[in-house]
Amino acid sequence: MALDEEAVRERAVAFLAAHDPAGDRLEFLRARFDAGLAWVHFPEGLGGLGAARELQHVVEHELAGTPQINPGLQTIGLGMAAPTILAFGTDEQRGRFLRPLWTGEEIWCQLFSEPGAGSDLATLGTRAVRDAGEWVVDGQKVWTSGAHHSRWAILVARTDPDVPKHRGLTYFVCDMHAPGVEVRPLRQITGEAEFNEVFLTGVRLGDDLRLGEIGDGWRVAQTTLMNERVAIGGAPVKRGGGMVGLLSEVWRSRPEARTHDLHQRLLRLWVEAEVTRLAGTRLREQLSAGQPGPEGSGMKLAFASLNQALSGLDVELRGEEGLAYDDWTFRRSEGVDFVGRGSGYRYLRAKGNSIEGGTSEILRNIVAERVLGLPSEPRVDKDVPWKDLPR
Amino acid sequence: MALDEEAVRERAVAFLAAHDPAGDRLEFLRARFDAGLAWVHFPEGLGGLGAARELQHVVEHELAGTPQINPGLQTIGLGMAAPTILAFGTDEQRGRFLRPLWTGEEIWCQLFSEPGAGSDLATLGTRAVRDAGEWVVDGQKVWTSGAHHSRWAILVARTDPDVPKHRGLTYFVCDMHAPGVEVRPLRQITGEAEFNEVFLTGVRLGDDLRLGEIGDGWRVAQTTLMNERVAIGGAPVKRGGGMVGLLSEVWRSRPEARTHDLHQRLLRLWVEAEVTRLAGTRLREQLSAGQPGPEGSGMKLAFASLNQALSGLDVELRGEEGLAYDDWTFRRSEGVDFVGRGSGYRYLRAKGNSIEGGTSEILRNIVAERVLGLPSEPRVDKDVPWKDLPR
Amino acid sequence: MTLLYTEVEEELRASVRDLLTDRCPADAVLKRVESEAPYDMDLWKTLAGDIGVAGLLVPEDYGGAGASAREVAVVLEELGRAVAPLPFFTSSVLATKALLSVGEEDLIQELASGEATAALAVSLAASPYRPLPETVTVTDGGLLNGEIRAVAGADVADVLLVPVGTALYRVEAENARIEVLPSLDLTRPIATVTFSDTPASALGGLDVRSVLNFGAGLLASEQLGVAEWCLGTTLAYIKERRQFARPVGSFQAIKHRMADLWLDVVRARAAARNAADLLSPPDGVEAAGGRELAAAVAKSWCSEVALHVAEESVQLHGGIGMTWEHPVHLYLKRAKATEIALGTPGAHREAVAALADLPAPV
Amino acid sequence: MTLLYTEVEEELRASVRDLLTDRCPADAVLKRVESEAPYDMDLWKTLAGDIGVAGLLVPEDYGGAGASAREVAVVLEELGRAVAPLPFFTSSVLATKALLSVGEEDLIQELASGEATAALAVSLAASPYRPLPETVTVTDGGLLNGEIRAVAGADVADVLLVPVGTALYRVEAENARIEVLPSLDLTRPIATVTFSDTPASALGGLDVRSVLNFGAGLLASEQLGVAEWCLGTTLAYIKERRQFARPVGSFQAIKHRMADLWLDVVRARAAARNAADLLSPPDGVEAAGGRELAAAVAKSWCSEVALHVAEESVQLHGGIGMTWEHPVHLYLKRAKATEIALGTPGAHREAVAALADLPAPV
Repeated sequence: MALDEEAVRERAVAFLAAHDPAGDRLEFLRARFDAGLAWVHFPEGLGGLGAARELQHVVEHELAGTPQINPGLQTIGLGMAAPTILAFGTDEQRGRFLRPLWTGEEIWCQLFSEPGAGSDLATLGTRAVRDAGEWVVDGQKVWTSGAHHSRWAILVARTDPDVPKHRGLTYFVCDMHAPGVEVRPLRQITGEAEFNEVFLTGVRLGDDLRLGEIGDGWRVAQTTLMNERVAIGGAPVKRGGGMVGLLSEVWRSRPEARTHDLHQRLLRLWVEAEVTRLAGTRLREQLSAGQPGPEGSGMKLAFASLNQALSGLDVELRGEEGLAYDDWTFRRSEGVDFVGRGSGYRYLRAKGNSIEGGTSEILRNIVAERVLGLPSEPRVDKDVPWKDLPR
Repeated sequence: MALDEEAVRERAVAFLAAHDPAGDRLEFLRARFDAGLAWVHFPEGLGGLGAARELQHVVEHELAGTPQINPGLQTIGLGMAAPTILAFGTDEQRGRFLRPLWTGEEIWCQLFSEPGAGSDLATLGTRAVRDAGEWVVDGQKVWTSGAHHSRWAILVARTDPDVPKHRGLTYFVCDMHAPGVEVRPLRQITGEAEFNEVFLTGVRLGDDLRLGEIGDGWRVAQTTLMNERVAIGGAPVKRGGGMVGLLSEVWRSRPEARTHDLHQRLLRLWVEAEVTRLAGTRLREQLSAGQPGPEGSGMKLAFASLNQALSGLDVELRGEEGLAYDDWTFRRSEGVDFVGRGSGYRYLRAKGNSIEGGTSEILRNIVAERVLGLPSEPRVDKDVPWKDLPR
Repeated sequence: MTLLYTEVEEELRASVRDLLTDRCPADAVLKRVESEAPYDMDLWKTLAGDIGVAGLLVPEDYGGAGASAREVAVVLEELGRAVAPLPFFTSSVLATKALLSVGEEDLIQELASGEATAALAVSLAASPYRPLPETVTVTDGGLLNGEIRAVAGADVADVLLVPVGTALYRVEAENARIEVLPSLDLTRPIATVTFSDTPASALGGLDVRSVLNFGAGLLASEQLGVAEWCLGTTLAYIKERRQFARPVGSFQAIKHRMADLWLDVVRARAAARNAADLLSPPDGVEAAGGRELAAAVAKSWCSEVALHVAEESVQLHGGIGMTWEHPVHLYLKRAKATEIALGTPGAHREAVAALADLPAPV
Repeated sequence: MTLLYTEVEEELRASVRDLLTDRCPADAVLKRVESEAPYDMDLWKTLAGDIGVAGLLVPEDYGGAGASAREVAVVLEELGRAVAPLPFFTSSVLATKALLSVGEEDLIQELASGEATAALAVSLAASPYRPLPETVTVTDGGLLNGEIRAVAGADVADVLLVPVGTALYRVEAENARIEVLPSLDLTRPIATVTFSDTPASALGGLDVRSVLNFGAGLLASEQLGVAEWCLGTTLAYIKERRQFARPVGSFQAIKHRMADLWLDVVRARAAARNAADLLSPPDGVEAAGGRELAAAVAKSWCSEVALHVAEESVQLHGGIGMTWEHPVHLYLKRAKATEIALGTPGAHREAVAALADLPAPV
């Protein structure tokens, strides 16, 4: 029988009694993992207690004020790599990777997208060829955040070009320190480089770095992507908060910039932000005991469209000030800064919200087919060997 | 060499000198047709002079104040049947049909649409089977305006179900007085019946009523439809006139109903109406010497969307009055009355603007493919015999 | 609070839906609206009495169910989904809410049981944010004179509740002149109510604004029901209807529009639920502003969504959607009429400006 | 009048386009905008002098081409299409129009020949419908003090034309402090211009509002050029780019969006042409109102269309559209900046309200 709330709390209290949070941070985190208090819904021995996911908050409550992991830097590891390793990894892989992933000793990145394979991820062309018990990987990946300080990557590569595209893929853990891995910052329209291009040239990976069966990479990747989308659409905000809150503050502070045109548009967006917030709350209520479903795609759609409209209105209402930009310097950044940067940055960066993590077009397809049950379009690529597809 | 402006004017002046416009109306119109002054770009002997189309205005100017035809009642005949008969009719057919068509002695209607074949007109199922030198027609047509007082109809029917759908159609002139033709008014959401359903049961048509070759009906119908769409999008209006003018008048007369929300929406629509008007003017300039092209589809798209938005705003701004409706009586009407009826009628009737004469969805396809050169979608029905198509 | 439906609410929904499916199918509504009796008062007796919806808002002490706005909202969703010609919104919501605030026990009991039906004699187009036009006066002898236009539910009411200034008056409907007009919404016709030296009894003081606000917040749930019917019916149609040898619903442009509509309806449901929840007791401290804001957000959003989905539904049905014979026009007309009812979307957004501190230009 | 392009206009367009294709391709612009010299003044000399665009608005008596706003508009379309970093709009349109109205012959001749470049020292965000902020003062001795922010073209101007009150002053640029800011629009950076006891000569009275109105009406043509480049480039990309083994442009949802964008651009072209036509002489009776209305309609419509098409262009390019390396972001930034420039769409619609007799609520 799974542990109940009280039992989980006891574990946390006992752990805290036995470990000094004022001591070495890393030691504390490793011990917390070993005590099963990293993610309670993971199995025992892998940082969890085999408890219900919702009970994590009990642990967080008891361990508030103790050393914490860095969710920003560890996003890909925690949100995408970990659930995939748990679902498809061997015991050895789970044992090897999950602990340093959670403590943050090893940072992870994602090698999925390619210049030639955007929405149509399954058409990707990075090759992995077997050679003497190892895999030799060649290709180019793109939109990889954190690649330059990552120890490991989750990687999907083509191992069989002679079968239809979804069937010839295999999922790997890629050693980012291996020879032949080259990381180059990719500059965005905001001026900065939040992502990278990663060039893989004759990169050799042991077969023990394969995750799941040969040719089963598409199915493995679905687990990863499903977890990504939930993360994007999911954060709770308070009424009038988030991006609409930023805009509302500007509005309140600049009576001279107000016009009826701007006012009417602001009011519409405020209402839309509010109903979107409520729908997010309702969705979280629905999911609280369940699994991520396709409805989350709708929230991401709404979020992208709202962010774009709000940030566009912000630049416009600032008028003269909106004609300036805070900083075009080409430099690396670790993520999106919607609060600390200027309105122009927000406007430009928000354009990516409808592209990254599934374009709005793909998400509408997903809603139409998986939520509404509408028939798919005629497909021309389902049964054609990958190597014969038109490019 | 074709007649020039001066020569056309001379003909008109000479005709007027020889015929008393105060005499019998029909005699006058017949004589005008015979003088080649009906439609000057038609060939001599068929109501025309073989002159340039633009010279028609010279005739209209000279014959202003004389008995006129009724363009409203004769819309289908003048706009759709006549150009098709001219393009595809035999000499006998042109000689038989064009004169009474133009004078209005014989009214025409159109038997194209079917309940099962809307946008996909080529899939229509009304059958025409050969029997002893005649054709026997069975099927059901819909959205036929003026069927109850029409003498003739243009009809597309399937003559060969064993070939792909576009290839098995034939175009006929249907005798609306023939036994087996039954006309029933079709009530619309406005309450009235502007259109009819027409049931064809064992209707016998002579082969001399066939227009164009057997199996060539789709190509013949394209001529008809191209002329229809130009007519729908094409009327010139003055700045601030038309539907936006009606709404502007209401706005000016009701200061108490004004809000900033309504005002901002009105201004946007006024601007859109104005740029649409200008685009129509520009298109007419482009076409003045040319032929109808696919660009006209864009004007119809814009016209439908504007009419719907304007009439919807009209009902809303009337508030309490918008909750009432002028008349739900089920009765026949001869056409659309955007001026004489109430705002609720306009709102409901405008919904048809994006359906009739090519839905907005089909028009967007046409613009995308024929104007912008975007590739067509994969087709599943091009090479399948009509009888084997899924329904 | 929860934005989900409780088990009790789902049971209530099931009973109402079963009854309406059985007794109020679309073709029956279509026939009825042009008959002498556009309202189905037999069905109303069953729904009000047997299922007990008429007394939902009424405390148990007064013979009601002692339920809350949440349950009322669920019933409204179902009535919207059926465009049912029934006086629930006018009698059991608006009139009952007004009576509850003046505490008119006997009449409340009659309404709760479904024995009598009442209508609040205000224009359906009245806004909660503007003073009512003062078109009715009271003589010294307590007689009413004047007229009120565009009153919904008056033609099937036994009793009219007439706000005059800050007071509420009771008039027996048989003593007033009630003239039904051809109405845009065929399933909830409006009437002009005229008083000429009509006897009336004063019931007490009424803040009619709060009743209208309550009604507007709940009307959002009816609009949600309208939108849901349109979305579901259109989905079913485009899965079935073929053009170019493919289901219309397999065309990507249509699919994307449906996905957007679905997203709008998902948010409408959350907004309507939130309003219903906040309009239910207990009235907390500082809850009034939150209630008004929730109602304004829900009514403005749901009005536009219901209308947009209904319009798209007509369009995606193609020609058949333009025919009288197909019921989708009833929903379009209901959606358009409720856009105007109890404050347009723009009026509610103006209220949002005040409640969310987003001041207008000066 | 005609809304079409005349043969002369098409020839002018061809010369400008040929030159820009050759000397101002997108990758060159991209490199240049972050260099020390964001403006290509060599190219400007060729365009201004050899093709003679700098003198289009200038009468032949003053050494110009004696052309009209129609030809200027054609040049602006092409410059918009290339997001060319050239001072045509700032010097040959705004500054020249201002000088023409004060009749400053020598300087006009210099500008017309391309020997000198000027800038009207007003904020690019200035609206033709509001008084300019009075941030500059004149001493009794004719010296200027104060600052003007967000001035476009100042950094490459030899001469600044400074409106103070109802008068126009001439300042040699070297005597003012001109500080370029990081600008949203990389291809037309803005600067803060500061005067401290700066010598200036008074040129005469100027109705700056009419200059800004003229500029706004013509900026619509530049926006049209931006929109056309974005539409054409996106079309080419989606015909080529494959996803799911089909060109992206064969997906119906994309096709329908492209059709709508095309329709918007078709109307933008008509609106921009109409404004250019009405802003050209002869100024008829009652033409002023018509001119202002045409400018307001064109600027409000074209601003929104250029921005919308640019935004859709980024979206439909997918990831590549988000990279610095692809030039589409230059167009997005130009479109966003010109939305704000010389009156936002909302400001121009407000003017439409007055000119078309559609009064605001009281």
